[in-house]
Amino acid sequence: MKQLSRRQIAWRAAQDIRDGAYVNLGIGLPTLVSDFIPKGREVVLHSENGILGMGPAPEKGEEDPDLINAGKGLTTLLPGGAFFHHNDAFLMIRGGHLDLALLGAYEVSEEGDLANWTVEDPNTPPGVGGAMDLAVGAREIRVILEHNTKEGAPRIRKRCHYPLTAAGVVKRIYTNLAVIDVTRDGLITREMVPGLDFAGLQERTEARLTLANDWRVLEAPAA
Amino acid sequence: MKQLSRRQIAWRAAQDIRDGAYVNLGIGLPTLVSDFIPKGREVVLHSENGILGMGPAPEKGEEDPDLINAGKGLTTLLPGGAFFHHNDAFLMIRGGHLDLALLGAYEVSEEGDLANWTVEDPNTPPGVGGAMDLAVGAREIRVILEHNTKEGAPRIRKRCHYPLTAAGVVKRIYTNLAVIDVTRDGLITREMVPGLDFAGLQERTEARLTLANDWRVLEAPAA
Amino acid sequence: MIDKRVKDVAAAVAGIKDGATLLFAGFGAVGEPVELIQALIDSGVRNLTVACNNSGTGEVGLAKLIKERRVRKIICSFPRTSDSHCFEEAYAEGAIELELVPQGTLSERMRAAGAGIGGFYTRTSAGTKLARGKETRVIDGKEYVLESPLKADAALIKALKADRWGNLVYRKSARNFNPVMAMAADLVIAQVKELVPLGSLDPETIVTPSIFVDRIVEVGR
Amino acid sequence: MIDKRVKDVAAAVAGIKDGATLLFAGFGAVGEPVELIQALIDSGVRNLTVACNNSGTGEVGLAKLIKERRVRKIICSFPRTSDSHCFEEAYAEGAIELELVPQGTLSERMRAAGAGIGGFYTRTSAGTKLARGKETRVIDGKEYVLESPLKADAALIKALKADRWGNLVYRKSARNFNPVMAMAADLVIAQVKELVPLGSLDPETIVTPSIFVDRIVEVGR
Repeated sequence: MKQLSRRQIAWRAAQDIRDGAYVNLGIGLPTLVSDFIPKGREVVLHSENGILGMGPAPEKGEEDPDLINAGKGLTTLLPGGAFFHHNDAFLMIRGGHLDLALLGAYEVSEEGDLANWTVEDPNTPPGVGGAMDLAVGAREIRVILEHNTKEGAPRIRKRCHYPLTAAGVVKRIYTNLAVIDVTRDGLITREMVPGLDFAGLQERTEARLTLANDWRVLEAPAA
Repeated sequence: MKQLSRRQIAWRAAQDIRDGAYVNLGIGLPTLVSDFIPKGREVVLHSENGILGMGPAPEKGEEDPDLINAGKGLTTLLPGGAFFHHNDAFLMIRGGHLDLALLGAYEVSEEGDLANWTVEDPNTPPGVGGAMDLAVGAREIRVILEHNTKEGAPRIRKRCHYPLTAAGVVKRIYTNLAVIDVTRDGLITREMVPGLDFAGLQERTEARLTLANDWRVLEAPAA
Repeated sequence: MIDKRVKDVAAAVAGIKDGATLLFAGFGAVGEPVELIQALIDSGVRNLTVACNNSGTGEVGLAKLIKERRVRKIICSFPRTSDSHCFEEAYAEGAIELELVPQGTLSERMRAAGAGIGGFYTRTSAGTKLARGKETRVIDGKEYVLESPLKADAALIKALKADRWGNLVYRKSARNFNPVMAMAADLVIAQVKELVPLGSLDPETIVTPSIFVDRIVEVGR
Repeated sequence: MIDKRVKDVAAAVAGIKDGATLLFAGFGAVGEPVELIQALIDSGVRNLTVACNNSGTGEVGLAKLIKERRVRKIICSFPRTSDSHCFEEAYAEGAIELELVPQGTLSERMRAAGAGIGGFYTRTSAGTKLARGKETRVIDGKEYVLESPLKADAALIKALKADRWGNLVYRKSARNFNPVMAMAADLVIAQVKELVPLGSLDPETIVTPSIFVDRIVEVGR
């Protein structure tokens, strides 16, 4: 079985972003997606802290401490970019102005419920950030996650066991093993990595999956 | 009896505006107030259409069609002024950021109720503009009006006969005859024009007035 | 590539349908997208609901659209201006419905639509005729009125400059309702005096970021 | 004459009392008014409620204020950052109360306070643990949560430049929460890198108009 690396999952998610889209990339794994947007597509990246038109990480010597992304890493601004305040940044999010938010997740349910803000560890304070705003606000929510936990537990579940970020919002799931759509007819597997059969994928997934008739092999260039 | 002219009422109202105040002047008579702000006081005038720091009407040849006040007359901007959008202009109003709004009125009641948006003439469509926002939003509402209608009817009434703009908001009333405060103890007359006695003022007023012990003569320079 | 420029005003208003709800920017004639409204008139569209602060001036723009009886209903704060005879005639004839909304509430209802706010409580109009039939609530001892978002099918706006992404800057008090209307409609169409190259607008001073804008047309004034 | 300049940071924070509710701007350390917060620490004030997006970084500013156990309660969206050990220690000890609020709701609650909005309905957090105990309402078939304004006694903010009236401009993503916090407090105190003469800021590009600002202090960074 040829699982995707984290960067390869990001590559796969990037292929689906259309030219001209306004997109928010969640912190963590989704942030990597910006490295793989296909050449020739102009995509405008939004950041909760008041940026549209984020560029790549700065070259050495070009770092500006006043220019950071939502994950608080240094970033840059493309020509056409703009700065605005936090309230307008969330107006854009909540008001349905973003075409797409690509978020990380702890779990997704077969109904498209998203759990990505707390694992309820009594030893660490919870943090929600902009997750709940993005989850209800962007026109489309896609999620990037490892198919299973380090211990092998499924992350795509009948019902989320962690507290929800929002109910019924996820439309597509990218994992290291598959691309899965959340539809009214349940979870439809669109792509699987080579060497994995559908029974094997189902075994690693708590929610019931369906295999699309036109399913394809999920392969990504080395990344 | 030495009644004040419209410009003299405006002069009187202007004397009470403190240095540093942020003020909205309603359209019509209140707009004249800006001509009489005492020298040495820096007052920042706000306009509903997105201006802080309005200056006087433009000199000939300096008119800019893109720079108008709430009454849609040409205006100017002082150094320190700023432009913003309508929504922020009303955020300032409704959020209690203005120190004072000086408004025109058809009627004021002894409770400080304000009626200044419609006389319910079936032949003309009503218009409210920003009157209701100003009436509830500014930290203090003062009103400028002719003491009586052309027909001699009182405008300071027990209860407003015209539809209300807001209830219980007016704190001070400037008329061609008097300066009257709206207090929890009722309407207190602070100033009267020369040649008018209190009985004469009460006769021209529907609501019951009290005369302040320290009442003064209301005189204004020729204006 | 993102390129929101269209070749003329007719292309800019293409697709607006009979019965649509529209936002027209401007305060009086200042900031009013007259050329776009003229294109709308030329398109033949009718039975419109228009939200605009005023009701048109003279016989151009919104006034002309009303004169031609293409506006079923107007949502505004102040229909009477120095030269609003087109509206007044239609109103006297009963040919146009008027929803009178306080100016701040009008603007806030648009912002709510743009910001994903389902409703908000304002003290404006509490206890007045304009609050009749509306739900109220006492908050901290004061009465508030519940107001709903005002969302539109399209907004016609006017700006000074735009780039091909649709970033906009305005001029002086011609900014007025333009930025908030740009937030509140499914289709946002901006007429601008001047198109400028991408990257030539200072990112610190862009007033309407490109995400709000769908089409741009240069009209030279 | 309007002159909101004060001579130093101690004068800037004078009058803030024990038990006050405060807003601290910034996103992580960017845009955080560190010098003003240090002056607040030096003033000895305690038992504070602080609303801030994060919970302080390292051992300066908000982090130090928390380390000294002067913050009774924090209202924030994301208390954990790469270096938030001061908060984490206080939290583990039970020495600080945490009210966790989604970032957009946090910002919108402040705007509501600044805009005279008594409450608003948002879909954010509907059906989640963070909406527990909150009033909800179904609008157009979707569940919304009623949220209240978040008003403060004072806001500590940071800008790039100011004039003596208090007009402010910011730099890049250091703008973040600053403009909305400037709307939401009774006393708004801004530290700025540079004071400039009145009239030298372009009126088209002022981000926070002077009406929102009460005191300004130049800190040179």
